[in-house]
Amino acid sequence: MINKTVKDATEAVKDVFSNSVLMFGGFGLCGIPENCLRALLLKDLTGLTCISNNAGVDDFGIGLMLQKHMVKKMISSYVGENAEFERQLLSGELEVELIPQGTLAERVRAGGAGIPAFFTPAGVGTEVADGKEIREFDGKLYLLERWLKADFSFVKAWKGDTAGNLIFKGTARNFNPMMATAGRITIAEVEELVPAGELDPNQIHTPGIYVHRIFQGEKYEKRIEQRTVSK
Amino acid sequence: MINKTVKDATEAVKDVFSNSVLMFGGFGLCGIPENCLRALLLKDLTGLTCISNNAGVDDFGIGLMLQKHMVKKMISSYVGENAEFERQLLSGELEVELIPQGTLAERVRAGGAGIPAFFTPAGVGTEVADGKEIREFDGKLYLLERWLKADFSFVKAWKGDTAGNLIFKGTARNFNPMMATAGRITIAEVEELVPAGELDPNQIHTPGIYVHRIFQGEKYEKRIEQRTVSK
Amino acid sequence: MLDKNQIAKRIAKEVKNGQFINLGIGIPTLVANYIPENLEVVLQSENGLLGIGPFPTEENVDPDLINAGKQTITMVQGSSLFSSADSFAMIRGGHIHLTILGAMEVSENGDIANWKIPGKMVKGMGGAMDLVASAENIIVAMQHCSKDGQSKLLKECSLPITGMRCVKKIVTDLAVLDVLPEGGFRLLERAPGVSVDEIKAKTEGKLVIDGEIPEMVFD
Amino acid sequence: MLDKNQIAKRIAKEVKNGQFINLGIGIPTLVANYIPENLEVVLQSENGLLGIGPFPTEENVDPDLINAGKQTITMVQGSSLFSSADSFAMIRGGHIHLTILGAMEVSENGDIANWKIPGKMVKGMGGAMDLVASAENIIVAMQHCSKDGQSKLLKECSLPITGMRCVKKIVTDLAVLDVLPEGGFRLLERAPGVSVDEIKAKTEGKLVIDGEIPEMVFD
Repeated sequence: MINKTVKDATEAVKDVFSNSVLMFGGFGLCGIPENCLRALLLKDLTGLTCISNNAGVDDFGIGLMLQKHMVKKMISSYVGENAEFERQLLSGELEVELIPQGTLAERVRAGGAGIPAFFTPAGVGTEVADGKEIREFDGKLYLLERWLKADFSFVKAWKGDTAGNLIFKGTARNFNPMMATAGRITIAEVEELVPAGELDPNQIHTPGIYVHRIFQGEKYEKRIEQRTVSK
Repeated sequence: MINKTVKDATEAVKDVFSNSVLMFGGFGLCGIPENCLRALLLKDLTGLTCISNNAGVDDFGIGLMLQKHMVKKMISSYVGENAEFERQLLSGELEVELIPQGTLAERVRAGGAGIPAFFTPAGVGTEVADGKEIREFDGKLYLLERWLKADFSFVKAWKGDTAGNLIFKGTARNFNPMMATAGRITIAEVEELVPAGELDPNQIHTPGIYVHRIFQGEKYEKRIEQRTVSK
Repeated sequence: MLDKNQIAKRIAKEVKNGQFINLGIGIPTLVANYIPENLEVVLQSENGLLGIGPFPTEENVDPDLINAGKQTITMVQGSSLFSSADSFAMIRGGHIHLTILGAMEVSENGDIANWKIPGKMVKGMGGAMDLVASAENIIVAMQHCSKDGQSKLLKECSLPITGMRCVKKIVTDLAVLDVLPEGGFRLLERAPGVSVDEIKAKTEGKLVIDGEIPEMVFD
Repeated sequence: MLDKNQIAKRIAKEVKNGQFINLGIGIPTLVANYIPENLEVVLQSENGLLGIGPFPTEENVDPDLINAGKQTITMVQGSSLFSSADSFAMIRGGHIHLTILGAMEVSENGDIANWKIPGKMVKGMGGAMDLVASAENIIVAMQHCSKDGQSKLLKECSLPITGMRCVKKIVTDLAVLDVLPEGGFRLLERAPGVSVDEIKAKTEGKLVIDGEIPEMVFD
């Protein structure tokens, strides 16, 4: 099986270029590609378009890329937890495109699945529908939405093998599987990298065909946004 | 967790009615719902529309329903292995709608996913495109295809739990997961039924929300169409 | 007048056995605390889980297991995990029986506004637009009036809407109301100690009052 | 003239290291036998497997593991299994680098016909229409002429087509040819002992011959 392993995050992100379109897996701070994000921060990048359900917090995740003024545009469904984000948005430094979460997920899936457009009911009658084709099917109104693709997709899995097969854990799966399919180059970081053949083929969440580079992340902080416990 | 268990195949298919639309998982004879098919054969049904990638062979699978003249229409991608099928088709007893395999899979997925229509390149320039909207996206032509749904979906899994969660095995997965999502009532038969909680939530292929009835099949013949061995 | 927990408790009475339910952030999340133990229901978290359990104990906190409000959670027996694309396929496909969410405004034809206030920082709609466009049954939990006393049950929403003609029922601090298919809020129940006249005065949209309106009963 | 195995062997020379490949039924399946051992490639089966291995031994036959031709197979190390929807998402999304399939006719602009003969029982297109509409590189394996001597490399297909302007290369029992973007078959190689004149005579579509045409070389 083709070996997709690269040494580390630095090598994995070596050819990411300014003004490129990047996708990041994760929901909030859960399941984000921490090691790739750290490596990207060390690069001299500007004008990036970032597709990610959220925009991190001020001092973690994509928030750190915003602090360094690397991002020109965010495409997200919810960007609430980030003061620097708000400042840049209000000052006009940052452009933001807000997309319903399910539409975002499906547009990314469509990008990977070769479906250039599909109809969805989300957003009919709202400003999300502005400028979009609306059509009735079986008595209900739907919007036409386009696929989304990226130059680079960054995803984080629990386990992976050298062939690029990935298994996610818990709700850290979230946007990672679709984003893996929609990157021209997809970079996966995993908590545990094993030789091809060690993962059960029946339990693979993302087949290795979608992953171009894989490495075991050096460190996972896994920060929690809302630590909620029962007594 | 809600218990979806029914006693056996007979109970599972009790309310299937004539002229209804049925989906059957399986590819060739691999991963077909054998026990439900046997139970359906004992019912006095006519005028059925069957959506299934294939139509079985003369003496197994959907082929047996054809023998009993239960089927009015087949919606499939390939129906080659069945002499009775050919006879009924040529005599006009049976109607057949042939759909490219990937389009069939995606139309069923769309039915379960609330997407009434999507664009696909498969069939552009061919007779499959007759009467369908064609549109260019990013320099390539695509057809508009509609969702498919069923009154009853019959799927076969390897393991299942009482909450209806399913795990498939090998290439017996095939059309089963999408069909599970596209049935108004979805009936799952499994080789091994376990209590809810015994399957790893991370390894579920079909969440129980899609399964309305589940039972452990009495007997699996698992007939092989092309036994091919290496010496 | 009901407090937040009482609104949640009243909504919990709408839950039926066997339902798959999506609870929004805020009051809707509290509904889970009041669902009768004899009902078997499954809670969905739209980031990718069916079968939300209680919050974890300190030693069971798992950063890889959160709900759509980004709170740490647990899973019940029989849960399943999936991607966000699969999760919204489930929502869009109409497989969730009941969606309970908060709102800033609801109109008498069932439009809901709950994502954007012009002039204020817009955080985004998250999954709300998908949920309201897809669910067969939508119950809104909210205060009857805004902090400055303006009715939130309106003829037309003044804020940008999240979804059209989708809300089926509203439970506020003052009342339980259905949204009629032909338009209008039908008053079903009053909160303890709240008069029909008060509800009339605080409802800007068309209010339909049929016969005697009972007070809510809590067990 | 090449036999089926030689056609497969010649096509195997087109395979590049690191490719993900879909092999159709018939001659294309034989290609797997000739892929050089030093190349790491992955074979896809469109029913839902990446990483087809050799046929099983008698005792390892598993009815739950078949290829798209319904033959029992095995998996190589590092394989993955998925649904047919996911499989065709992979195909439609352009993730498969090379598709090799048989044909009844190919036209000089790259149209392919391989699913239907009017007047005969139509078995269906299976996955062929999805494959030819999606793959970035499509190689056709076929006989140069039909059994009654008619050329299968035509100006226009006479049979209902499976896909438009999609075939990139053709390997027949007589020759290797590219389909030119502007239309026409460019002759690249002759089968051992076959003359350019014979290929000319047996090609109905526009044949482009540039300079000396070498004989195929087999290792």
